[in-house]
Amino acid sequence: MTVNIFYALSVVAVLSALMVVFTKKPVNSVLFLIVTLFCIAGHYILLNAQFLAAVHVIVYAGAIMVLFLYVIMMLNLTEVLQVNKPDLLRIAAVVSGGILLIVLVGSLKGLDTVASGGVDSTQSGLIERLGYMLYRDYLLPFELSSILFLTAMVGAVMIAKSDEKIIN
Amino acid sequence: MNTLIVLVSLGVIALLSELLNFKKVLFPITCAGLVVATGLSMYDWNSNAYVYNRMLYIDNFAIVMTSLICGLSVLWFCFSKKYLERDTYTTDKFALILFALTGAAVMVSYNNFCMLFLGVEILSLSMYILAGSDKKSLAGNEAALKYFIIGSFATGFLLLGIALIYGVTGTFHLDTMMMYIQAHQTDLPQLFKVGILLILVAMAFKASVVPFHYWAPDVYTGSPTLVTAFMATVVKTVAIVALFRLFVIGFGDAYDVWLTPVIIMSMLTMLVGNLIATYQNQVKRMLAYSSIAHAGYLLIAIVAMNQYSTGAVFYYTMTYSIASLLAFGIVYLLKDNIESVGVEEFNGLSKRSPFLAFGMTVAMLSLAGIPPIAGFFAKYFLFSAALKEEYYALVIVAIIASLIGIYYYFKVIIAIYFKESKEAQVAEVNTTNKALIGLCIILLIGLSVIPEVFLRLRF
Amino acid sequence: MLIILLTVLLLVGSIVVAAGKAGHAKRVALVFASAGLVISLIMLFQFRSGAEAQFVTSIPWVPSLNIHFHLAADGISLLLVLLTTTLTPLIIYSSFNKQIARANVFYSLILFMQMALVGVFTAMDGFLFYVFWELALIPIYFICLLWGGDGRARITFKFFLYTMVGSLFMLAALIILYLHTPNQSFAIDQLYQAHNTLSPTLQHGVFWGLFLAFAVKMPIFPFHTWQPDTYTNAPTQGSMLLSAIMLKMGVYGMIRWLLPTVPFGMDAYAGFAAILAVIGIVYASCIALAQVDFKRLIAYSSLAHVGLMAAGVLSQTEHGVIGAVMQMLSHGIVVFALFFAADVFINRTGSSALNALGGIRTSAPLFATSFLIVILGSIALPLTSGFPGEFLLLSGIFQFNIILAVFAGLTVILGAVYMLRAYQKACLGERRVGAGEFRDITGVEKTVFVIVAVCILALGIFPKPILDLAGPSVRRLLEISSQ
Amino acid sequence: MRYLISLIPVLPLAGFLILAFVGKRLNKVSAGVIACGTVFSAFILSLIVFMNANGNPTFENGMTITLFDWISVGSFRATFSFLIDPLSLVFLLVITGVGFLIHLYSVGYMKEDEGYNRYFSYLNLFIFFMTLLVLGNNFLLMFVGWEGVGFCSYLLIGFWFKNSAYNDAAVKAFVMNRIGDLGFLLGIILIFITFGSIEYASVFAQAGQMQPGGFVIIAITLLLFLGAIGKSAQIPLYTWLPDAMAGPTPVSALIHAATMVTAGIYMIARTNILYTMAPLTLQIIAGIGIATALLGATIGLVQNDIKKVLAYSTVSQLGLMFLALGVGAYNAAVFHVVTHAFFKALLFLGAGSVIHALHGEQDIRRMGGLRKLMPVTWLAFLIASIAISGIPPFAGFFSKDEILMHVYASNPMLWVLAVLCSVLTAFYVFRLFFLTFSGEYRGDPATIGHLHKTPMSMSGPLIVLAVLSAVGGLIGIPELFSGGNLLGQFLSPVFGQSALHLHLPALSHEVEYVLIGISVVVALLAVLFAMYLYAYRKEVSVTESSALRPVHNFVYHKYYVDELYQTLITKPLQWLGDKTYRILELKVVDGVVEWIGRFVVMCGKSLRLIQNGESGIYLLAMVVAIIVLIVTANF
Amino acid sequence: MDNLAQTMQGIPLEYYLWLSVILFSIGVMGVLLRRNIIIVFMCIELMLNSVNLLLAAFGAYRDDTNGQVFVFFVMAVSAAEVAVGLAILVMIYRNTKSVDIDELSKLKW
Repeated sequence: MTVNIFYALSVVAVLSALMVVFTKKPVNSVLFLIVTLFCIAGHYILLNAQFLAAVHVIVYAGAIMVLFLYVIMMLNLTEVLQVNKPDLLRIAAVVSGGILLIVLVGSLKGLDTVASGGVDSTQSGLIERLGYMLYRDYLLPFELSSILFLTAMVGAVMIAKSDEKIIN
Repeated sequence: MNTLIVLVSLGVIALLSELLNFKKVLFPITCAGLVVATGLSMYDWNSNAYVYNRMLYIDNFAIVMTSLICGLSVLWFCFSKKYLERDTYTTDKFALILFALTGAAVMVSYNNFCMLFLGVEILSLSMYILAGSDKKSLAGNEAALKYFIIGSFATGFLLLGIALIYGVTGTFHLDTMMMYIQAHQTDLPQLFKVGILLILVAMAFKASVVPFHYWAPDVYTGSPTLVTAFMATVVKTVAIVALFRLFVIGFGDAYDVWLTPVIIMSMLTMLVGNLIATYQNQVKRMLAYSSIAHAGYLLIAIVAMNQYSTGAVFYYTMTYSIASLLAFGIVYLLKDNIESVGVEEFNGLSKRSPFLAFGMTVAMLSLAGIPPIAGFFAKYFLFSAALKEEYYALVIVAIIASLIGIYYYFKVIIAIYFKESKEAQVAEVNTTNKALIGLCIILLIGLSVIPEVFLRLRF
Repeated sequence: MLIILLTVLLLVGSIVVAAGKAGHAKRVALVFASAGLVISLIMLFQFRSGAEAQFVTSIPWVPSLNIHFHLAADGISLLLVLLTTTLTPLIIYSSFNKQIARANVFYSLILFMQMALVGVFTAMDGFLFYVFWELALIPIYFICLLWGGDGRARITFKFFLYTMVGSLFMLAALIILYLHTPNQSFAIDQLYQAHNTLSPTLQHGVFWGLFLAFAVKMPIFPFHTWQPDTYTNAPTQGSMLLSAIMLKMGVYGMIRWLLPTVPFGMDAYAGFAAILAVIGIVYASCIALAQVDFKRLIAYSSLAHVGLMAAGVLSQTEHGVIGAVMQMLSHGIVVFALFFAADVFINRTGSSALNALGGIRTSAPLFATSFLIVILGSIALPLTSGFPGEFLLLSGIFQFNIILAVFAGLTVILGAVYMLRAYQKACLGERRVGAGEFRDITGVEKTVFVIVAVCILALGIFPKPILDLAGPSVRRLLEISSQ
Repeated sequence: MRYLISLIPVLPLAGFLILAFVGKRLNKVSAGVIACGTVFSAFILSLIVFMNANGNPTFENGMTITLFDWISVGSFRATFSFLIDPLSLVFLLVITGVGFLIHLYSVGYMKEDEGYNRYFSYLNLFIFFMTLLVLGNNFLLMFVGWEGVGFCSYLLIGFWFKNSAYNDAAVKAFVMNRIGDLGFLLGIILIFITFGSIEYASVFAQAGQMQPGGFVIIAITLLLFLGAIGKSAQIPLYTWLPDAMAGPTPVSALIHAATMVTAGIYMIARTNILYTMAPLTLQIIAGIGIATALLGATIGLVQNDIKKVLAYSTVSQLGLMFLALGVGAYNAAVFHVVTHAFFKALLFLGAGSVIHALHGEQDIRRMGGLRKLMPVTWLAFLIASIAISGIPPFAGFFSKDEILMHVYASNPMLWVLAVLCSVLTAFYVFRLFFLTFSGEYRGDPATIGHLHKTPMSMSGPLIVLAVLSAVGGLIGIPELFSGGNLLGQFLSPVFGQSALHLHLPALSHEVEYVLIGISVVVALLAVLFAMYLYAYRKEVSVTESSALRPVHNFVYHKYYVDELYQTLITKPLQWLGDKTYRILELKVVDGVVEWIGRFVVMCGKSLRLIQNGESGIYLLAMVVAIIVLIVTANF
Repeated sequence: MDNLAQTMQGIPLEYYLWLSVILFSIGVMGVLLRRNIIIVFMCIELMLNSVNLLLAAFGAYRDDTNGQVFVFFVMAVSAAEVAVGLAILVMIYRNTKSVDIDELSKLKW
């Protein structure tokens, strides 16, 4: 059962990921990306990381993708049609993407060293453990990510603001 | 570790100063704060401690590097005071630089990939923004965009590498990883090797190592001169140190995997950087290629990885940064124009402003590695580190590259002293800047008199 | 202690002159340079004959790498210091007739260069040697760049880069030696022991690294192509510094830093290097035959002479090395005077092209006579300074390889051909129509020429003190190398 | 005594220094007095030394006076020391004696010249170096004098420096000498390497113990002989000597006839023991000597310049001396040096008077009939001509005879050639004599009216030399004529060691008489033939006869040797220099350097094109790099 | 709760690895292929997400929470990046009225 779900989610994820790359309109890309993201969320659930799945959906689908859509709408990019790169480059892009895939897959051996932990103690995805870890072991990164956001916020405001209206 | 707090607080203070209206005193506060941060970081000397749940490892090397970047930032701020206070967003720029420094401080003392990742991102985000901080400039826009796209692309690879390594070792801590490597020295899984290489790639990107350097010339050229200066000095230093740290306290024993690629990258970087620079007529772009080349030299220290290496990296980054800062500073003083500063701007500088001319000469000589300027000692330490480990081919390539390097550094010197200037106007320099340039010159010459002090720092 | 005093004095002089007014610069510079001469003369009198280095000053500089600020002088060093301190005041004095733009910088650079040269000749620490070596390059580069002739930027840059090629490889070679010393030290005695643990292959590498640096500096064929252009193009004082003193850095370097350090390297390649040097002699002499510009002629003759010195040093014989020392002094004086003569030509006629001269003897007998003495020194007529050196050099090379000596000996013939022909073209024959009267030398020029002529003859007739001074040191170096 | 000996070279040096430094302020009289006085004093000193030396055993073995150490390195030691022994004394007397006479002669000859003081300073310097050459007690000091006289010769040949041809001749002389000097120098080095010393005493002592004919000794002697070839104008380095006639005539007399050019003979005589040990070298010397003698004599037959004839005569006579050396007759060679100095100097001085009188005319075709106008010169010239022709009892007869004897003893074929040479000599000298003095004047009548008078200072030396030429042979009258051969006995200590090894075959008196008879008769015949041909000629055509024209031309142009050297050596050298510079230096050696530079810049230029500004390309390149990295690391 | 147990029995870890790598490669391909800056951004997001998935899978199969915690930070970073990136995009659009990545290739050589 779950295996089938896995396959289904994977197929959809890959297909819609491809559509992200290949659709002409940016809006469609965004929508396909959202589909992919949902599929990934599904995988998280399969992996017993429900909290992660929830956060994932909220952050990505709820925030990031909305941001994308917002920008597209704001700049009125819906009508912008795809301008293709030169054919040679496009072929090169696809080929190198493919080769990268092959190379990575081919070289990703040695998974046997990954210990398959006890099947019973599947507690890793629980909120309790997550929270405990995040606020104790990962306190510093956690705080630092606030700096990160502060940076992004200050920066985004500074850059995206239109200067014309501001006269000191 | 207290340094981090100080830096963050300074950033926040900078943001608050806009609201609370003490923008005027922000500059002294920042400088003072940075000095305090330097002092605080020195306070932990010889502690060699893991802090914050082994997120950071404060060894002496981390401490001196933290102090170095704080010190460099003070110099940078002094050079940039006018630039920062010139138009709007003064406080934002202060804050961004200070946050970037926070990221930098993390990157030089991380013990956990999480910290590396966050540090890189904080630093990079600030830089993306600062690169485009001159919003009207198309070059600036392009620089910001290129930097951003290529940077986040590299981040993807960094993450993939981290993930793969995590998959094999089950940890993000470097020290644990080291134990893992020691235990599996002979049979490292391929997954792990690929992970190391991908992280190497991502860090090489940050340090603008060939063949992942493409962004650097364009971004350096497009960004405002002083932002470029910051990138070429603090950011470059931090990237190299982060890479160095990765191999010193993390993957050192897995040298089978990374040694050959790093050697080849080092050679390529030195050669390509210097070669392309010979043909540049824009000073900023030339310095960009020069900074690429210097990354190549620094990789030699990683390759050699012996008792000389840490000292060599520290001394090299210090002298390189001071010289670069001086060069960029003079370029800025001469012509505050981000689009292009041709070498011909320096024509006849020796007559227009002997002081600037002398400063630029010292900077160029230092970058070219000509005694008795400190840059030479830096190169010397690197070469001796590599020769100690018998990397003769590497040293020969480095020598050839240095010779090529002399070619373009001297192009500037020749312009300064030999070419006639079209405009006869005297280049005015105010006292503060004079003092600053003087300080840099003294540092560059002084450091060569007392390299002992720095070698004594046992890391 | 005296050496330190000397270097500090010159450094201070350099700063004082730079900071002072341009108008006073030459006098102040002359005072400092003369003071340097006095100090070195005191050194000469205090010197106790023997092989060991004296006037030792050794201050730890980078103790953790065993780098010392170690200055000392044995016989060879002392002689070269004397050469430097004698010629520099002369060089400064020789410019007294000239109006030099930005004179304070000019003389400051000369003094700085002198300081560096003294350092090169007295450094007893490999690293320090290298630093001084490079330090000497910078002022001369700027002297040539700022006060040179047309196309100087390109030419001086070529010179600089070429020299750097050599010196960077020398740096690498020195580091390799350093890493193989018993105590990881740059002290010269330690470096002399490095070969014990150095593999033959590595010794070959070190040999070429060091040789390249010295070969470029001297220069030895085929690393010489920077030289004629630079000599021709540099301001006269620059050419003097380059050829009279700086060139000796290469020969000196070979004697002190190449000969005793890598015995295997010497065994394997000294012959080959000597062949290069000898090829250079014949090659440069042939080219000198075809030169029409006097400065360029000096350049090529200098190339030939220095080839002989190099071959002598590479012969690793007592005669060869002492001959090289002797010849360094002689060549220093002679080539200085030759350039000064070229300067006289240029002052009078605006060019140093031989075809534009002729018949100078008629109106300037004093100059012609002095010039002839200088030329005799150059072609090593007995009883002039060139002869003892040349004889010993040939003897040394002969002991090393007879065929090489025969070819090296061609310099005796060819040197006479091109030098006398130059003399003939410049001074003899009829004065060229429309060339105007050639004023005889007076004042400064006369003084300089008299001093030079006296030196040339004195060294030729009484070379013994010099040979005695250099002898023990040379023997010691050869002993070390033959261990 | 020691001081006196040291003074011999010092006096001319002092003269030189005085003339060089204060020459400008001195008038011609005082300059002449200083110059002649110093040389005369030196001559007197030499005489005093000679008086003391005769029969004094310390002198016979050589007496050394050390002044100071010159060059000493390790075991190598070259001192400034003088050696007085019979050989050096003989030469010293000739040099200072003839030198003084020529100085005296010059006072008159150079009177009108503006470079009068300069001339005498050079001449004094020459005497200094010449005495140094013969006095030195080691090879290096001899070399000092050797090069020094060469240099003075350079100065004096080019004395009239405004004339380019003269300067060319001067340079040619110096350079050709230098070629020989290189051999000499290398020889000295080889001597040092072989014997560990360069002092005569020590070298000769060791050489006497050596195996004759060894490779090293042959090499040494050949190298030294190369020096002699250059200095003494032997084949193939003789061409400078005729050109050297560009100098003032007294200079030709002193340097290029009497003294300097015989330095080569001195050197070989001095090192006779070395040569004795190298029979092969001796044979080579004999061969070159006779070849040069014939060559010089034949060229001398057809030259028309009075000084050129004498110059080739000198070449020829020097060849004869080398022939003597080559057959081991060192004694005879030295003897001939002495007599040759007398009569050749006389010939030159006589020629000088003629030239002086005729306002610089040197072509004998435009002379003639001067006997009445210049009787003293005529007589002197006649005596000298007889002497050089080897007609008894004049000086040349005895010395030449001694040589011929030894040559015959060694190889009769050589003797035939030598006699042929002496016949030729007699012929060309008398051709010269008759064309100059007999018949009628053929030159510009204007000149003959204003003939320069020969002053006393010029005729005096002529007379003295004429006397010497006439009776000079008495110092070496051979046993045959119941003479004691004074010179031979005097010199015997010097050649004693060689004599032990050489074993010269002795000729019976009958054979000697026959040989002398033959040589004297053929010489007389030659004189008569010359008289018949030239004595009463009114016109002298350029060519002798049509049948002989090509041969004549060939000989007249000195066998085209100068041209040959020009094409084979000088031109190619010039060409080589030019091409080396233009092609090898500029295009190849420097070209490579420049090319490397350009290559680097080109690399920079093309490499930067990768950086084409498009992010897409950058990213693609990065991905490719990553792929390559992973692939190479894993597979 | 049994999801995981079942998954781990049925689906080898390799599958997740492959899936992540496929998504990552598609992301890379997209970045290389498209000229529209927004889509390039999205492709980068795709790359990051694929890594997230990999991290989560490793964490789960190792029964280690670290992996998931790391995913949170990656999310944070990608959110910040998107913010900055889009800000840059807006700025550029304002200046050039274009979102074509290749329009901006003035800085070169």
